[in-house]
Amino acid sequence: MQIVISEERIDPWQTLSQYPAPAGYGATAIFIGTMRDFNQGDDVTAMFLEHYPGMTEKQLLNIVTAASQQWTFEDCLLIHRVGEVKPQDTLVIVAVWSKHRGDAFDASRFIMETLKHQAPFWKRETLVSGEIRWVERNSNGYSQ
Amino acid sequence: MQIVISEERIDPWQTLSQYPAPAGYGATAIFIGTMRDFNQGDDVTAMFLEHYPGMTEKQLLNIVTAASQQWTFEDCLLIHRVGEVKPQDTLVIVAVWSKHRGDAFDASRFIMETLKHQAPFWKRETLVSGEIRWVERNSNGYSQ
Amino acid sequence: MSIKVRYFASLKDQLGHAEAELAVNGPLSAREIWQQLNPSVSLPEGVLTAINLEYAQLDTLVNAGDELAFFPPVTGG
Amino acid sequence: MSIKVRYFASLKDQLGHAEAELAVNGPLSAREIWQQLNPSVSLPEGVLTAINLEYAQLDTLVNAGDELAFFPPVTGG
Repeated sequence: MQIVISEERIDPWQTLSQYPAPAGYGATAIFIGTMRDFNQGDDVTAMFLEHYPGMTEKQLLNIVTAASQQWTFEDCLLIHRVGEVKPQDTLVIVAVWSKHRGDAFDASRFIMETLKHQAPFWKRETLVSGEIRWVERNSNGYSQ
Repeated sequence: MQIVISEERIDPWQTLSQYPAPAGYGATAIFIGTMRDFNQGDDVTAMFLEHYPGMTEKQLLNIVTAASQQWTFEDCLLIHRVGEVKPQDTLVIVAVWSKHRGDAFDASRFIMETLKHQAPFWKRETLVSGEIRWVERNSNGYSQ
Repeated sequence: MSIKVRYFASLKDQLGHAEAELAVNGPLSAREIWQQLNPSVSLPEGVLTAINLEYAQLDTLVNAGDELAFFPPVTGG
Repeated sequence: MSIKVRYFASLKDQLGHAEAELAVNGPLSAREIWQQLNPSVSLPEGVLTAINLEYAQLDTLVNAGDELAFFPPVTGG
């Protein structure tokens, strides 16, 4: 299991190709969150991802541990970007390797949803107008 | 949208890195099915994936179309391997790009589950003992 | 006029061939076609059928020129 | 003996600083600490709080030596 807070740009495919897959898996479920250049009706040119060093790592570990108590999986990789990001940059990767597909699907989604509501990250957007604003709240990804 | 039946080995990361991502997406949900060397208590050394050419393509298109009527997504890539495969080979890739994560999660899982029960593929395993057997039935990935 | 019939996977192995042709004068159900082609083999439980590449029922009528397929539960993915 | 207090994101911008120290004689609730440090700023609705890197309630008691944080709803991912 690996949990990474990255200040550098993330190439998701290179990262995944270099990650040592565990033995005995048959299913891999991956979620990748990518910065869009549009939010709440406005063009966004850049974003800053603030976080709470120390608490972030602890909460991400809590989340993956909770998932591992609910589902059976062989391995999990969780990477989250922080700092200055640009549209098209990868913000988050969750990858879960399991024997059975139901576990990989359920665990990856649980990790992503719980991260969205518990991990101490905050997005500050720079709009094309020059305005800078904090994103106020994450939506619920189950009910969309 | 791209639907591919592949007789060649699939490198999932290279395939995904080369796929042109659609405009405006913020979420990518990917499922990768990989051949295991173990099934129903037996060591499996090789597998042959038979399919029904023509019907396979038609059914996969039906499935992706049904998903696109239920969820909103920007693009979908669906690749399925056929022919002789070996343990650790990629059997299937489903990737869905959407604006919102709920759509990508739901659509990719629906495509995978429906494929498992509707797409005309059949697995024939070769065991370490030399025995050859047809896999009889797919499990339900929602209830695992 | 005839119907082309195809068998897949374990069904093909069981019957020993992948294809058959049945000359017909009018529409027959998929079940009737199986019985005419394989009189000594009862239709396996859980068998699936497709007409012209789309799923069908065993009672669906098949016409001359159609392609009919019989196969076991699918196991892809 | 003191409690270290940290503010994040819009809360930090609103208060104009990221950290504060509060000297204490005994335990205080997170809410009381906010009120002592920011007497003219009412606690924003929906504010979250953590003690020693774990989520806590506004009524949870904070002890000298603890790290207390206040922040708005999280928006990562």
